[in-house]
Amino acid sequence: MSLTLRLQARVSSGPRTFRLDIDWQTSAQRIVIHGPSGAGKSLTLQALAGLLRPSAGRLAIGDTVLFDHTAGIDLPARQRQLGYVFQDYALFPHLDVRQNVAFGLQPGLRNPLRGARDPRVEHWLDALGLRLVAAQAPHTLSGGQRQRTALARALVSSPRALLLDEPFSALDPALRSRMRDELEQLLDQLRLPLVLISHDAEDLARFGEATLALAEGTRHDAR
Amino acid sequence: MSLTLRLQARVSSGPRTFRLDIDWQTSAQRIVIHGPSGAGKSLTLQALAGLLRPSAGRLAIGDTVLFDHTAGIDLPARQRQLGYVFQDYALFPHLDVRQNVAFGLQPGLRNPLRGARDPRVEHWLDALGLRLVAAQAPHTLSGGQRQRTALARALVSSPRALLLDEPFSALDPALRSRMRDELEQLLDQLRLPLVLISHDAEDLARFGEATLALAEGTRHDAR
Amino acid sequence: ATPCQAADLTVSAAVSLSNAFRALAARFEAEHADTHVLLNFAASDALLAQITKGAPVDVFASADQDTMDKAATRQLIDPASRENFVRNRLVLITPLPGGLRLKSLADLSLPEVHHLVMGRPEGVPAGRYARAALQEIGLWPALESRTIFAQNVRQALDYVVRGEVEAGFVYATDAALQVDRVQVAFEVPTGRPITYPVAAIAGSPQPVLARQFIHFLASPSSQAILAGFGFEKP
Amino acid sequence: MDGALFQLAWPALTLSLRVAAWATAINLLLGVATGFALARLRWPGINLLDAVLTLPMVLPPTVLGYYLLVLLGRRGLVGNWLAQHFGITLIFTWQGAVIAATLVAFPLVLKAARTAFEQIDPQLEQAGRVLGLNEAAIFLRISLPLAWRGILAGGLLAFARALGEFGATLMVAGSIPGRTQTLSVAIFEAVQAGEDTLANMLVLITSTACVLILVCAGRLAPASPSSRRAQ
Amino acid sequence: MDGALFQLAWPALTLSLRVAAWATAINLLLGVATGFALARLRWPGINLLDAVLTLPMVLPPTVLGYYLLVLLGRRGLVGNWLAQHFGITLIFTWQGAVIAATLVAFPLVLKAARTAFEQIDPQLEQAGRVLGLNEAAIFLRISLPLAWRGILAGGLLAFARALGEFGATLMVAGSIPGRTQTLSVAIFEAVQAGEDTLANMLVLITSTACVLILVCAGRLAPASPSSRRAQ
Ligand SMILES: Nc1ncnc2c1ncn2[C@@H]1O[C@H](COP(=O)(O)OP(=O)(O)OP(=O)(O)O)[C@@H](O)[C@H]1O
Ligand SMILES: Nc1ncnc2c1ncn2[C@@H]1O[C@H](COP(=O)(O)OP(=O)(O)OP(=O)(O)O)[C@@H](O)[C@H]1O
Ligand SMILES: [Mg+2]
Ligand SMILES: [Mg+2]
Repeated sequence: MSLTLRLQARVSSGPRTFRLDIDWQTSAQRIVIHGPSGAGKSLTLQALAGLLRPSAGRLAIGDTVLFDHTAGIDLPARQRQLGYVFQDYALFPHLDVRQNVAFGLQPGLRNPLRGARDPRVEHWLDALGLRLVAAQAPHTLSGGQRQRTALARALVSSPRALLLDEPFSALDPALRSRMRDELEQLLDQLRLPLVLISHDAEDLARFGEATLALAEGTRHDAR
Repeated sequence: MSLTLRLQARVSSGPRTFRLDIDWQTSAQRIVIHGPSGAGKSLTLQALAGLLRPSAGRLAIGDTVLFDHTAGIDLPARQRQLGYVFQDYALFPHLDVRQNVAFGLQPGLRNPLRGARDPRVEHWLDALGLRLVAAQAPHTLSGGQRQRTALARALVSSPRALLLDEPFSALDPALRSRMRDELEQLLDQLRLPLVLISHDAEDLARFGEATLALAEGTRHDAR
Repeated sequence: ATPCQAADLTVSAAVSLSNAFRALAARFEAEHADTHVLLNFAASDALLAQITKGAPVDVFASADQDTMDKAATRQLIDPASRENFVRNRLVLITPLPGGLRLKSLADLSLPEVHHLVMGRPEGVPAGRYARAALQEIGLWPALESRTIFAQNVRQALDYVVRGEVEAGFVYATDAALQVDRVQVAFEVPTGRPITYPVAAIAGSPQPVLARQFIHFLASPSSQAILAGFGFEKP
Repeated sequence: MDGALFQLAWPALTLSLRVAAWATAINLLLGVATGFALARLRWPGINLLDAVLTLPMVLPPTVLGYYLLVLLGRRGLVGNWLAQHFGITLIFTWQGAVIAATLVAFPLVLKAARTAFEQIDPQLEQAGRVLGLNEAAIFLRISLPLAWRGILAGGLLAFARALGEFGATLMVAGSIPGRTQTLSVAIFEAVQAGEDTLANMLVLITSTACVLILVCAGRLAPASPSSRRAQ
Repeated sequence: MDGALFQLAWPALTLSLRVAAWATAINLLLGVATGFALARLRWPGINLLDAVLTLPMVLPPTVLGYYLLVLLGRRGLVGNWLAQHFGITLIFTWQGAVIAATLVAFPLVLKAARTAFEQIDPQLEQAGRVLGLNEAAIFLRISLPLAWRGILAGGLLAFARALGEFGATLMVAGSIPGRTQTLSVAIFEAVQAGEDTLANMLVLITSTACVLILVCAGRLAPASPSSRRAQ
């Protein structure tokens, strides 16, 4: 693919305003964004997902223009077809693990039923080791189980690209490397583009076909 | 110190029941608990903090008996004087970062005022790089900033011991190593006992005077 | 709680008297310096309930004899002070414009009269009088099913004003409030005259002033004011 | 219960329940829609609008009933139009009682719904958008279930209020025994007529019915899942 | 506003506001305490208790007023005791009106508070315990601020309801202009006396005052912080 990441945006809270100003382009298929805490990594991903509207710039993944200020294009989040793992998971508290994972498969007006089984859902529950907790509510999950549920929910609906915000941070090393394998296999199979935020050297080595280093809201130093 | 960790407990959610059954004792001052996701690490820490009541067993840190089923002792959480970083932070959404950090210093009926400055609070805001976001509400923080705020809140009120649940997982490597130094210095200064949950080899090496490996709710293999 | 001052006189009166009594109270205060008349208006039975439960009332003016009789039975009033101070008439009214032309109670059984309204006989004196009048001539069984029972005369009047019913029983004083929108078809004969009693409350701390107020109601100037609101001499 | 009481109370009770149920159902629809709009729209005058919509609570029901009569009556604006075009009369019918009860109880559901929708973590709705849901689906699959507990609490209050409503009802629907006489009206009349025993019996019946229904309906909301954090 | 109207409306307005303010304040205290207890206690009968406490909504206010009269009157159980021991009479006083309005509006705050307390993430209260706070401090520093928006919504409804209350008030406090005649009672009387213009004017005054107060009071709740997630 090619990723065009040109954006200016600002968020403010009380006295403080944080400015994001990035101009970067790559033809890589797998991209890792890294940088110190508070650099603006998550905000960048939110802009890509359509949850933060830049004040100017252009965002594109492959041939799909997600946002173009001058052309007046701003694809709504629901049409971007991206698999997004939020840094704090954003699991639906009123649904159990299985329903959370199945959520995006069913675009209609009704939530997946509590007992319903979909082979795609069951596949990912198994792959991510969630079978045992499939009927539990999110607030009864361990940290790592929450993270894996969020990952499964993003992966299951065959998105156009994956946006993962530190998706392995709460996992133990063994599980983490299993998840990496699982993810890589999926990317190879479906030729999915990936934008990954991670602090982990291993992730950088494995998925960082191109890397973007951010600091204080702007591009710092491409490794 | 010495840590006595003998407990049986169970939590259930719908069809599933998870059992915790640990019998371990150590005279080490710094302990790291590790093990796969869902092993019961966080529940163990909750039992130590007084948030999960075991059905049997004995918990003690140094000379202080926190819980003893046969002796009928169950020190309430607020009298245990422990510094606890929750895995998902549990920041107070109605208070800004500075107020969150100052929260435990003031045991009375009123929350710290928005503008109030306490040297101990300011020290930790600086040490953890939170000065810039001190007046922000938790929901406007980045993941790493949230984690550091939770850490500062636990450290500031000179607890009897520290219970940290993956306290560096959302931090970039540079920050993480600075935080480790900061933590070690504090432990040395105040001779604070530490119970740390971490998946990070570096943490294990640095703080794992003794380590407890958990799997499926029970002691697995002491490294 | 503020204790009643020496010159406070609390008068509980039926709502239908409110306009007239406001004017009267002002006159009474003018004639009796240092006296302050506190008026309390509600439905007669609500007033009776209040007095029964010990409300600090000095004078009670009811819209019907039954309520006052109950007060007398319960020994709440000073029986010697009881007087009838006005008389009212029951009338049948129809809406304006375009109301039916009814000449007698018998016309109420015409098919054009889909609904008629009266006060609920169990609670509203005007309704009792109306029902008695219909029972007298044997029409009540036929008319009962088309009758709407209002909670008070005012509500009955409203239904006629709005044309929701073809006819209604109200007092002449009520009909006078809406001369443009209702017409009085005829006066309804009632067995005994409709008179309003007033009495001093037993054990009132103001027995003298209470008596004075009751006498004042009977004075020609007061009767003139009452006549201005459509009431007649008892 | 002796025969006479039963004959009076039974139709009044069923009518009361029917009126209150309809009023609650209508208010749930209207209140949820309006509450959601107030919670999400960012207009400057939104709080003013909210306050104005609370006014039915402030006016004495009798007065409200009087205004309703002016509006819905045969010569009223709406009433006239309804009668001419559809041949519908509302005055002296139980449907009229439903309208009165609905109006009186509306602010209860509105406020509860608005507050409940405002408490929802916006990130959850965003997660739904990213997963491809349109706004209608987000509302039905995320916002409404998460707000449901709060809305239900308002709905139960509205039900109770509708059951107890009599000032406006009396004005609009009249008090025709067996047709438009609700339990509340019957109680009021019994008290007015000084029939204390009858009044007490009727109060007992209303209270029992209401408590039963509130307790049962209270179970319609899941105890905790939606009320607890998930992250 | 002409002189006569002003003379009637001004004391009625100030009295109404005083009564409603007191009733709301008392209800906030009682409702928050009871609501918190209902939200936290795990008794099996708790929903039954909740439903019973909702009953003041179900009974027609006049009937409620009648029962209050029976209880608080000079010859009533409580009234007699108060009169004998403290020389206090409540009938025909504005304090009596406060009691009536408080009773009528109580369920509104109760339900709102219970729902708001139930929505709180229990982990936040646990965090407070670990930080050394006792239960009173947890309540004041964590639970109450987090529930405040919901409670306030209930409080505003209660204020509106207390302002509009006239059935029970009329029974207990009577309708003495300048002393116990609230605006609602005055409106009711004006409608009864056929003085439609006066009634409309009074309705306008009440509505304006109420909207003003609701809009201002609505600002007492922070817009978002406490209503948004933090984790
Ligand atoms: N809604 C908001 N209002 C104000 N400031 C915000 C808001 N959201 C984020 N910020 C600020 O923007 C900055 C960048 O946030 P972001 O979440 O993108 O950081 P990050 O690079 O993902 O850091 P981390 O690694 O800690 O997750 C932070 O300093 C944060 O405080
Ligand atoms: N309230 C609860 N109800 C039911 N099950 C629970 C509850 N809390 C935790 N569990 C289960 O207990 C097990 C242990 O949870 P715990 O949070 O201690 O795991 P952990 O070792 O901390 O894992 P992680 O590294 O993923 O955080 C998990 O399988 C979890 O699903
Ligand atoms: Mg981030
Ligand atoms: Mg854990």
